[in-house]
Amino acid sequence: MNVSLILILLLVGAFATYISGDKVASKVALFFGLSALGCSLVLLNHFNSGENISFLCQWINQPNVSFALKADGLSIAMLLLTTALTPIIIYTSFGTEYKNAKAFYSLILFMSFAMVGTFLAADGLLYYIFWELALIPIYFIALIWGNGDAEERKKAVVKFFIYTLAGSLFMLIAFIYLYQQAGSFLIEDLYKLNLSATEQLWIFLAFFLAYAIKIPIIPFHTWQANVYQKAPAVGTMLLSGIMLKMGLYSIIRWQLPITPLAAKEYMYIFVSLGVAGVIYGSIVALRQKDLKKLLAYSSLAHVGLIAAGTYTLTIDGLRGAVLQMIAHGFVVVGLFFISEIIFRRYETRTISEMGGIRTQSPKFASMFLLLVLASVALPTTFNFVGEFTVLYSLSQINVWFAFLGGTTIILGAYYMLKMYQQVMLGETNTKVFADVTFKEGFALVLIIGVLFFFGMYPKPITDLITPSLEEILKVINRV
Amino acid sequence: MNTNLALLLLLAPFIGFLFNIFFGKSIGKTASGVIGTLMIVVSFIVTLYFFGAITAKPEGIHISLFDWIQISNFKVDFGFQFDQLSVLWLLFVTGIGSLIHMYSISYMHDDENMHKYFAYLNLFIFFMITLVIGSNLLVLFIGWEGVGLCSYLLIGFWHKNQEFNDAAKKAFIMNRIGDLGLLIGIFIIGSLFSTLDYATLKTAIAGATDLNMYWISAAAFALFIGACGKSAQIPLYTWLPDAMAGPTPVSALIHAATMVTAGIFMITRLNYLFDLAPDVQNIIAIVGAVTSLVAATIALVQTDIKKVLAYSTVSQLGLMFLALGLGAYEVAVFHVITHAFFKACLFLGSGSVIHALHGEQDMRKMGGLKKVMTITFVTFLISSLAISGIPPFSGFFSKDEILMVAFEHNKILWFIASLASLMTAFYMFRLLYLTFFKEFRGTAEQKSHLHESPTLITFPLIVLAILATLGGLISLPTNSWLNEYLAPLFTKVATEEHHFGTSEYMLMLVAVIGGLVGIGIAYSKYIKQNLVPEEDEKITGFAKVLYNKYYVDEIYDSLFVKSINGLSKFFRDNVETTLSSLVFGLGKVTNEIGFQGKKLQSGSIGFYLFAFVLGICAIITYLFLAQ
Amino acid sequence: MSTILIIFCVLAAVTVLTAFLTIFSRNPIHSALYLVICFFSIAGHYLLLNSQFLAVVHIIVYSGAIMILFLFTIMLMNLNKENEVHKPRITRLGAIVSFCLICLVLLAVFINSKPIVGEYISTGEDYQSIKVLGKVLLNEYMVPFEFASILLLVAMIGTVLLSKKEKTEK
Amino acid sequence: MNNILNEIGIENYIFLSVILFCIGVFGVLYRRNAIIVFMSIEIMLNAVNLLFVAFSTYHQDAQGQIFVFFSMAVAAAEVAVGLAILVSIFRNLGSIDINNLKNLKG
Repeated sequence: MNVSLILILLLVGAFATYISGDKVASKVALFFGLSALGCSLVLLNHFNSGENISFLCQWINQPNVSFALKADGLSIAMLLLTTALTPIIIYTSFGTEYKNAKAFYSLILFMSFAMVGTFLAADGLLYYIFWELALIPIYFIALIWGNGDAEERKKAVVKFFIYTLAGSLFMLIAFIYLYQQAGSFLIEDLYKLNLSATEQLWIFLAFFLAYAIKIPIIPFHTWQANVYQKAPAVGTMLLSGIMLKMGLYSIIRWQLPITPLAAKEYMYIFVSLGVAGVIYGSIVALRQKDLKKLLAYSSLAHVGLIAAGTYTLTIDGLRGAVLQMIAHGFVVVGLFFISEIIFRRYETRTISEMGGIRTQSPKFASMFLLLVLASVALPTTFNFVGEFTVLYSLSQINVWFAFLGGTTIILGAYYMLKMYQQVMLGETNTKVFADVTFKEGFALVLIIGVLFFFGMYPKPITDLITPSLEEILKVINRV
Repeated sequence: MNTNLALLLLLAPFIGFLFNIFFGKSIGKTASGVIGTLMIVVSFIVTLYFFGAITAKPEGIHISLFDWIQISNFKVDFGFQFDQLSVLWLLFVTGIGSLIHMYSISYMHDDENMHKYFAYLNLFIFFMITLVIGSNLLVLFIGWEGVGLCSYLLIGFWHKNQEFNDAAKKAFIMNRIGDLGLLIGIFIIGSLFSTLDYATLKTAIAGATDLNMYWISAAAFALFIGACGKSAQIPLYTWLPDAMAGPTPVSALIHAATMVTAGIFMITRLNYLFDLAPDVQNIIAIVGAVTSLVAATIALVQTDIKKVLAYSTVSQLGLMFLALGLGAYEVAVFHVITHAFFKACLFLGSGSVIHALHGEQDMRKMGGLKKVMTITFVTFLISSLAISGIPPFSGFFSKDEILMVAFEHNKILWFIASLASLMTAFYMFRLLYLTFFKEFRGTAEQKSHLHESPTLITFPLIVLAILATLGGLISLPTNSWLNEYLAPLFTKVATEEHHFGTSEYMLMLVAVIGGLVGIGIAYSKYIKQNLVPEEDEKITGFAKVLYNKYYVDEIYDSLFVKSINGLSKFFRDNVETTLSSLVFGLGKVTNEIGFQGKKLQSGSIGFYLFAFVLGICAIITYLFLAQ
Repeated sequence: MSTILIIFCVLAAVTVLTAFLTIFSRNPIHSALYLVICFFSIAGHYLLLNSQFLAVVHIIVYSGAIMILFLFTIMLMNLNKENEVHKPRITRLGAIVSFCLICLVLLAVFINSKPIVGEYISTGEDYQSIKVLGKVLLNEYMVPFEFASILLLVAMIGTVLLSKKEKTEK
Repeated sequence: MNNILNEIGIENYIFLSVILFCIGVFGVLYRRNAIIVFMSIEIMLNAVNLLFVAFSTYHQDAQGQIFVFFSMAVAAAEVAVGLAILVSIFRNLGSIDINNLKNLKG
């Protein structure tokens, strides 16, 4: 039993969903999403018992490309994040009718497939293929099922597509160069390379461009808010919940170990960029009129912090970043789902048109508040564990980084509570707001449950990822 | 056994919270209130057990539940530590908490969301207990943020009113500014000592030979910022008066007796750290003294009964910080305890008044309640005497000790503190006279409804008044039980035995006279001259500045809130669009290049041939001549 | 100056001159005729180089077949009028500049890689009689030779197809 | 005449064929009449052929001449097809001015 099973399962799921027809497509997709989750849990079990669940076979002889899927703790953690969020995301869409549902759900599963592939791939070219493959479904999801004016949507989505694609091409160049040096795309061989400082810098920058656009790190974030706003809720969740984690994961897996010299030399610059993203994102989020845009900027702030954590090159930074990635994935999916729930009832995402919802729907208000609190990293939520660890690592570099990055807990509280106040509180709204349905509530409770459980007891995840992160850190510190 | 009991202590309020959240509405208001109260009483009883256990075992009890967060150079476990300090705090948190819960059953009975109120209150107690019994700084931080959250929830309890929501938000954010300081302090301590555990930290500091004083001072200062946020010191005090938007029992519990003392708790907890940073201690002392004076001056002219009490709280907290800064931790703790008694009593008394007047909080519309609300009046009087530092009430002892310590260290600080306590006596009695004496100034309709509050409200008042009277006994100047009890906590030998000479008695006398003078001025103004504070518009001169709280809110607003919002607008409208157009600009450049390049493809064969020939020339030159 | 060199110089002068005239003549017929002379002079060069067979083939193919083809085409199109519009001055200037440029470049290249003439020693071996050429062509270059015939066949078919009038003009 | 190159020198042939080639290039660029352009191409081809033969003699190797044969075959085919194309262009457009041929415009 090895990890390729999940890839096959998701791919088969995507086809099966497409064949099954519009009526049952959502259920079929959910079934396959859940079975992928089950499968990854089984794999986790196998992994914990010390079994080798990696997969390796030669794919193309010339150039030397292997179909290599490596499963270490880090990959499995990201795999679990993806396979756990996919069914949740599919489940959240049950309240909304989508045209041509079979294609829609099929694309979701296909995207999940590509993202899982990205997290598992241990061969540069294979990884690159999965990386680009993930872009295609989200492009169609956002373009076809998105909301708002079709022309504007097209503009935003195409910008996103070309922008990320252009960034990735630099990564491809870097891989080609690395291949010339190493004669193989296998990650172990790339780790072994001894590149000069200049080479490393260029490769580092090429990788950085790809990742900075994907994550996004300022100033490469301009696609984000618009696409989040235009994409359908499911698309936004996929994008923010999982896809941007691809970039962060890749920093840890590919960029840092391959170019450690450059990473060390220019650490301050990149940590500063991340921290600047925290402040900038938070401040811009303050004055957003659109709920989804606000959440987009809050996401920008959070991933900025995560990126800063990864670039510290300390075990705390990496571990905190991974923890925060997982936590942020859940929280952001929950928050976008909240905005979708409001949209289902009020047909609007403009914050000023909301207000006074809490009196009408106490359950919804409580869940929303819990998610807001998780987002501002209240202790006992998973986000706190991540954020604390990341901030601690920043303080190890320089206390001022921790201070500046830490402004997120002030500014984050400011914009989130302001938003909560404007959306939920105040005089009872004249428009009726039905409280959450069972399905909606169930999805939210699941997310909240995960956040609080791991907030109190993050040990399983920490134990899972730490050995592999230490391994990577060893590679980084080889020079 | 201890573990289970500790869990019971901690989880009883949490269960109350869950129960009230999920079933509170269906079981009815009284039942949800009773359950909420009972849970706190359970915690109180368990606390009594621990009090006994600690008395028998002075070195404290450590309980570790599980590993929580792992950091490279240390692990943070989720553990508890019971020692003299935490038990002391637990006692009054759960004790006063129970009383206030009881009080709330009656006070909040008209509110439709009473079950939520009790849920939040229980949650608050849960977090407060976490804060107090945590065995390391991070568990303290859970409680620290948690109480901030509950404070947010309870200040904004009437969430239909956006002003209340603003106040709640402000409280949360200002607290978070402090929290950042605390976090940074935690980071520094973590990297310096590789532990966040109090006990380990203490031994590490005691055993260390070459400490990095610079970073220790930095850590102490950062922690102090955290304390400032939670305990409403300059410059982060403005949230506390606004927090009075919440229900009055909440103000009594959270914003007077318990949560705001968390900063003092934390500094006392880490006394061994602060002892190493005398500069920071000086800052603490000065900030405390200045806060106490500034808040007292503002309180002089306020007309909202709760605002007066709020500023008085800030002022008293300032005195406690003064004591902390001077290294007299046990004195600060002593004042925390007595202050909890009399300030809770005052707030609850004011709540009783407000309850009777159906929500009226303006003192100018009160008066003459003495006859109707006897119990409230008597308890209020006792507490006012206590806060004014009149013997033999508890406040006298604690305040006097602070003044004495201040006098020993620095005469200026002593003078400021004395001035503040003089003012305290004045504004408290101004409050008392305006509220309870003379004729009723409200509407006739209100007058017809005036009544003494029910037993559920008066009982806590009586208990607290008794405590406010007798609380001083725990630390008499000559024979201090408290100091002995707390002694194991402190590395420094507790302040050298006071050999009570004439100077000490003189000081005491001065303090008492000061208090009496304050009361006297209030008496002459509001009883003899029968003055009533003027309407808002008529206030002029310095009084206006005071009435508007030195315009600090406005200054903060324009300095921070406006600027950050302006920055946000600038970023949103300018920077974002510029960045966006830069990216689009790249696209446009590509487009333009393509467009221009298209012109080359003119279709003219002659032109192609030229290009061809030139190209060949170039290639040949490169291949054969360039080398 | 030996006779051979004189002959060479004369031939070369004729070649270059007629080539120029080919290009500068207004009338295409004249151009074609000059080109014929040019080809003859090149055949003369071949003779000078002692490759008689090639010279003969050259005359047959170029001066005979190709030039006749040209002439027929010109006459077919009735192009013997001097109706050509002058190219714009810039084009002519460009053409001259390119001419100079490519001249310069090519000459530079050849001068750079000039072989050492002194090494030329005639071995007297027969390498260009019809017999030898035939052997080489039909042994070593058998396959290309056949391909050349296929090429010619294809060209023939193509030409026929291209010049056939399309029927779909109704 | 076996020692012809001793007297003339290979350089002269090189110069000659370079000049001839350049004249061809010049013709291609200079003229708009497609027929003349074709002729210029023939001149270029011949310039190359000449060089082949000269070097064939220089190396005393028949291969150069063989190549000339092939290039002649190709030239013949090219001219045949090219002229056929010209004829059909002329039929359609009524002129063989290459400036009229702008279908390649992008």
